[in-house]
Amino acid sequence: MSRIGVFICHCGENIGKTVDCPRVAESARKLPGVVYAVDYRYTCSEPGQAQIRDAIKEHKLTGVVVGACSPRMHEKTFRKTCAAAGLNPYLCEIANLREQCSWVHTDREQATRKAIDIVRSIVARVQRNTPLAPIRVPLTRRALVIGGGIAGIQAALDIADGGTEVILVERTPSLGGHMAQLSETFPTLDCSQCILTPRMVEAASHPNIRLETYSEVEKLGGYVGNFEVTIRRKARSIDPKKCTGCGTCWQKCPVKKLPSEFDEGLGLRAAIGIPFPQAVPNKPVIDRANCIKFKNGKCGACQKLCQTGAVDFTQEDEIITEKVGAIVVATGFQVLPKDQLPAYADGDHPDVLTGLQFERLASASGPTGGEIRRPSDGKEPQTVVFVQCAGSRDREKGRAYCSKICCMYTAKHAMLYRHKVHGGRAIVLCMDVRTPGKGYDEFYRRAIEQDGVIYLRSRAARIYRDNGQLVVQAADTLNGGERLDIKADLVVLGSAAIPQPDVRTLAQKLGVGYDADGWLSEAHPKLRPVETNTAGIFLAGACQGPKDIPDTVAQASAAAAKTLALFAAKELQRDPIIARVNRCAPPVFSTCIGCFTCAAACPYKAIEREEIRDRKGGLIKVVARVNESLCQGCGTCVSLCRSKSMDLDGFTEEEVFAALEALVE
Amino acid sequence: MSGLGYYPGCSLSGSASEYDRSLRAVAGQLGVELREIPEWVCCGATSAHAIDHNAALCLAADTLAKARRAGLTEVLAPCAMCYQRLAVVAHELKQNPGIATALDEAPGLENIKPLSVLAWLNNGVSDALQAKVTRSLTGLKVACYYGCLLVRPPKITGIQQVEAPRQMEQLVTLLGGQPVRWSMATECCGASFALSQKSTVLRQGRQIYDAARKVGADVFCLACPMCHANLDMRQGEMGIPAEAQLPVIYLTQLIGWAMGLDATTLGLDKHFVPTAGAFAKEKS
Amino acid sequence: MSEVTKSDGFEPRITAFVCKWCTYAGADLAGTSRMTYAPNVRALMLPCTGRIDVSFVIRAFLQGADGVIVSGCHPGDCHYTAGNYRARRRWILFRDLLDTLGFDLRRFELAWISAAEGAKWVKTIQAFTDRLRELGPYTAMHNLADDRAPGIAPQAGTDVLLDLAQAKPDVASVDPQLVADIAEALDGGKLKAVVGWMKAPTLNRPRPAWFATAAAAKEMVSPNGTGNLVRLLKKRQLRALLPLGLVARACEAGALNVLAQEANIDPAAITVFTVDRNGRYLGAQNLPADLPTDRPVGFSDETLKALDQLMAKSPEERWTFWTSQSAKCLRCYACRASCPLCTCDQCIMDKNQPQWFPTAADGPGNFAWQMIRAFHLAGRCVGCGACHNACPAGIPLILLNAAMARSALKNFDHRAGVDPKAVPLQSDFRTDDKEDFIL
Amino acid sequence: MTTVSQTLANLVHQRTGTRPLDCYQCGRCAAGCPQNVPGEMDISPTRIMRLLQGETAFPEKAVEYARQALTAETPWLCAGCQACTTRCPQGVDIAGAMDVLRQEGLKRRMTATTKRVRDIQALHRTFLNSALRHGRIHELFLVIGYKLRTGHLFQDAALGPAMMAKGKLHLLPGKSADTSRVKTAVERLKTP
Repeated sequence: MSRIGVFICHCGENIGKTVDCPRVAESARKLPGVVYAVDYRYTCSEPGQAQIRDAIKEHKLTGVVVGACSPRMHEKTFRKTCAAAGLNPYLCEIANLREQCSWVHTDREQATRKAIDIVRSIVARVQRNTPLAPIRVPLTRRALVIGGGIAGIQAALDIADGGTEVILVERTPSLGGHMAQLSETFPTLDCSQCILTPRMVEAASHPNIRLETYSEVEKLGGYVGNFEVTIRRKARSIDPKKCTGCGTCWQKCPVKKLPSEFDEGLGLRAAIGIPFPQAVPNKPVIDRANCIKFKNGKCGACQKLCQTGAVDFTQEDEIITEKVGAIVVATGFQVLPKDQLPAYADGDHPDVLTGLQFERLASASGPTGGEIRRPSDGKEPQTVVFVQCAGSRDREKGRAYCSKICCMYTAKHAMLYRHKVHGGRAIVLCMDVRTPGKGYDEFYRRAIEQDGVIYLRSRAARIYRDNGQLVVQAADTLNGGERLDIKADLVVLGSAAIPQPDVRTLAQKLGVGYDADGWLSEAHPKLRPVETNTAGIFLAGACQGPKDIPDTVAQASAAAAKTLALFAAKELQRDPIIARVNRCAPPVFSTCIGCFTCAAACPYKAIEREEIRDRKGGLIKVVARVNESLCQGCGTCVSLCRSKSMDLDGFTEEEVFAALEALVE
Repeated sequence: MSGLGYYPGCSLSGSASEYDRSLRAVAGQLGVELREIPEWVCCGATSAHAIDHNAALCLAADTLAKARRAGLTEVLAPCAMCYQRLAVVAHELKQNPGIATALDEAPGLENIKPLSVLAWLNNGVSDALQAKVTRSLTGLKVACYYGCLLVRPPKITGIQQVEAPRQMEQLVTLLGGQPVRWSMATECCGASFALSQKSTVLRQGRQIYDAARKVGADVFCLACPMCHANLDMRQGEMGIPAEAQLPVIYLTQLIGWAMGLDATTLGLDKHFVPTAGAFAKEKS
Repeated sequence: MSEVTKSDGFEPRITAFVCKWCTYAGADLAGTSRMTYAPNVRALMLPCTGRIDVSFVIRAFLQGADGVIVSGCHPGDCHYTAGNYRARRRWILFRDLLDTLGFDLRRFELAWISAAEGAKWVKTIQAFTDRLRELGPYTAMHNLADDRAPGIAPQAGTDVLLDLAQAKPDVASVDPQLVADIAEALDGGKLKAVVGWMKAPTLNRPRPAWFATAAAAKEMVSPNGTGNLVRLLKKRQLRALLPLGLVARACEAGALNVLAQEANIDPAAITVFTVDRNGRYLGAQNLPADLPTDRPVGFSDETLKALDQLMAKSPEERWTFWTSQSAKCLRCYACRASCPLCTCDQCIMDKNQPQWFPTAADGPGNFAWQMIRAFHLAGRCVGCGACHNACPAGIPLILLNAAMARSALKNFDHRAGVDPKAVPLQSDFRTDDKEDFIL
Repeated sequence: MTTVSQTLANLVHQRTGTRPLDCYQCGRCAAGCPQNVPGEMDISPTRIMRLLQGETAFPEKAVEYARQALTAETPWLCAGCQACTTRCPQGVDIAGAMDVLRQEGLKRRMTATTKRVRDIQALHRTFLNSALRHGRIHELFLVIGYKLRTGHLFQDAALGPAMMAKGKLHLLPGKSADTSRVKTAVERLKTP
């Protein structure tokens, strides 16, 4: 027989004024299973708590009901009180007599009757409660960072500095990401590579960081604290241990006229080589699709000329698996390819550049050495039109969202152009200029006031070729919408930031959500901006949404802090409100028939297959099993289970039934 | 097979009779039976929708209803304006079943599918067409002029490549012609302003002409009677000397010529700007 | 009841099931903002609307609630990502079931109430209480709940007449090609047994049987019996005889697809000998078995017509019809036993910890059973009518199943038994699932 | 003064399914409009959209904004080429809105009254009357009707004979078609 204690709190006047607390306590005392019931002025005060502790010991209570404020207020307090007196905290329940009774009703008689009903219901429930213990999960203190751009580099460095081992996976041959491609950075105009490359080198040489460049995540298993990741190391065709990065191979490679990805197609590269001079690691990769040796077996010049014998045409992809406890996803973004904007010179004009192409054009390390020359004929453009919102804020044909970074980089582009071509005309077509950020608006104003950039409030309707001349159709919306057809020598698009084209595949591998556009979803837009809905996986940088460098770095550090906080615990502990599949004596084992209706509905993929076998290993039946580490305790599976073989600790069928039944006197 | 519904519309029965003739000739070559919708009425373009919303809807819906009664499910409307009006009303019928009700029509009228000449030639019969080409247009530089309503708006026409359509170019290439890349392919010709606001038509027409001329086009190819009228009849008024004028040829005429049909059958003699020169160049 | 009945008028008893993260917090906010509302509601907190079972609602009504409200986070705001989307599907189906039964839908309220919407909680509860005060006690339900006398005959003049007799087919001869194919498969050792039909020993009726040899297969008759052969797969003896063949009409093929969908059978271990509705043999195939898709699988035109007839009646008439029908129920569970898809080892009706519904053949017990049965088959039932034909009391059970299938088709474009790879109807959701009743 | 029972913006929404309120004034319609050039439209399409927004946003000025939109020449000079509708990033059917402005302008007897607008209206009226009466348009009759309405008797005088010579203009009307159902339907739709 259970021995329940009931403690009715007056909360000063808050409950006592509307609810007759002594009468509630008295009626509780008469309930079956209740051995002690009392009302008190402030149960949450120290003497009030002492009263509970004393009663637990004195009356050997097997359950406690506190009639007080909302459980959202003091459930934790009272459960701690019970634990201090040796009662399992999950045997304490709160009857909400304040927020949902005394405060919302005025008639004392009716409120008191409602309070009596609530207490009766909770008393019945507590009698069915079972002791629960927090779930403990072991932990691998090792992190995986996916993506070697500035976000991944920053996160890896911060985690490594915190004393934890990090594996940094990058799918291209070098660290650096988009930031390595940029010319100068707003709002300070410092050179991007100058501030980035030291960090790349630092990451490569950090004792706690292991680089896996030219590698991709293939598969992810496990759960928070205990992930198992499969990584594919793509064949470089170079033995990195032997290679010294001398550069002979790419200087001698006969295939030299391939469009350089790093230069966004504006420059050329060889079939072997590093993407850019400061690449980390400084080890080349053979582009097998274009290498003559791989195409027809001839050539092999690089191998013949390599003094250390590092070139290995027979190398194959390698698959490795690693155990990690947390993951930071920092896979970044792309800019919208111009062929997706056919209204702008059919999307294929050489003198219409994406924002990233202009970065390469303006970069001192770029194909023109930083001189502004138009790709079609190498001439210096005298009029450059910068077209903002190229693909952004266009819900009909593009993307509805604002790409956030374009206003600033366009101001920077126009400014750089004016610095380099003094007599040139820079016209920016914009809708609204969005410059929230430290020093950002000042930067944009400077473009106009000091550098003479012309801003025209218009969206370009169309860009067309007129006998070799580019014409941008615009209208001055601040001047009644008068049409202006601007003859341009070069057009630079404020290209939209878009998610990596294959991000959905990665997200599905990781079990991370993404929105309709393909940006990875944070767990809560305000309060949990770096977590994902999958415990132990965090987000950094533009994979979550367009971001500039300061925001990216801040989020990367935040993700690192989250990772280190996770690793600070000895082991992981979780609230034991989780679902369970029942077990019973053989030959039944469980009433579960393994229909997996539950598994299909579980948002956390927490339901697994369990095979029950006899001693000889013969299969008896297949049932569902809940992975304690993954289950978050929503209970959707319980409702879907037709045989009710599934139950939810803390909200069991018995508990709910008892609470419901006891509502009727 | 029930044959293809055919809606010539007013222009093809009048000033654009050569479009009608050449289209029928081409269809005949392709073995496609055209079944003219009995008692078809004017689609209302371009005036009805401008001044009377309901009249515009009812006129076009009535034609769809007549097509259905004749047992037709697809209606080829060669005139770009007719096509667009029919497509608009087919779209509108989905949202607003009241139109069918007002016409005492059973629901489901929206399932009658209007077909543009481009959709017909590109999807249905392009293989058959290639087989019939006997006279290649080698060397003929063609400015494919879509105008407005053949492709726009994409919600109605279902054509996604609305800024840089290539369907007509594909057909011209199929015939051995050489489509040029030019800037005015989907710009407006001024449409019905030919009568009421002529300055528009002359200005737009001149721009279109200049753009085609600059890239070295020999002829215009198009599929809209209004565009044809504006470009073919008024090059003189645009101030273009006779020797520099560009022939304006219907897509079906071009196809018919490539199939070996003679100029009279195709109505090539009915144009203001003489067409013989263009084809003479091709012959040599 | 007496506790809340005031002398000056009727005070309804309202049970609320609310989620912890949104509505419970919203109700708390109403308190901290010192708003006031009628004291009739008693709220039970659950972690998520996904946890709120139809049993809770049925039980609340059977134990005397005059109204029940279910409330949780707005779509898109679920603390657990999508529990509320699945709940929404559940309530769309369940309300259609209640409607079929002639339940008074004004007494079952649903609302999305966020943690910030204290005012919406107050408004919703107050409006619901006012409506129930107007409606008065839910006498029809209370009468049913109090009806502890089993086996009441239908009250004269209250029964709705439906053209829906139980089928009683005669034995017919079988397509010889079917027998030949089966004999070949058995002889060649490709299959260990084939489930089909033979003549019942004493009656001129087809009876399910399984054939393990080519010789035995000569006894096979045309597959036009009233049961569903797939039911036999519940038998352990038969499960030991894989790989297995099965003579399948559309409903059997559909049921096999559902079993495959629920991991109940290994599709590779089953060969389906498909026959059309005239008994013509169409050939052997593996799962997924092809099915007609023009209407809810298997339901006959007569069934759908009878359902239309029923739904044309007023809710009160439907209620009277179903309560009188359900009163005839003997709780023999022939419906359960004959159903190919009632696959649970332990039925929830036999579970006694807790015991949600009476096990006795009384008013509330019978009614709850029929609701639970229909609901557990929602999105699964292939309309074979085995339950209907098996019922010794002649209750038109198929109508409830057909109502659920129609709801699944109308609301979710879902057809049971079509795609073994599909996510089960109630496990699945779409963010744009449509309903027009949730506040 | 006209009593406005329904805003123009609402009518546009009803007839096109898109809302002028969605417009964010980017100017793309104005930039690509062939008629938004000096000497043609008096108000840019972008500004027309803004007027329709103002009509809803500022009820105290609704009548004035509606008047400005209706009495502009712009709707009448719109060629209906659909470039604006096609390119609008917010999916507003601007060309459809121009239709609504023309239709409402005539209904409320509130349109621009310049000569060229009257010419354009005359053509539309002649055309629609002809279509509804005969079922099909006979081009010569259309031209004659238009000329009689406007008094432009000698415009394009040389073109007519030339067209006739090419067989492009027929003296006799072709077949006509029955439009009684259409006319009934239009009447029915008028009074919902």
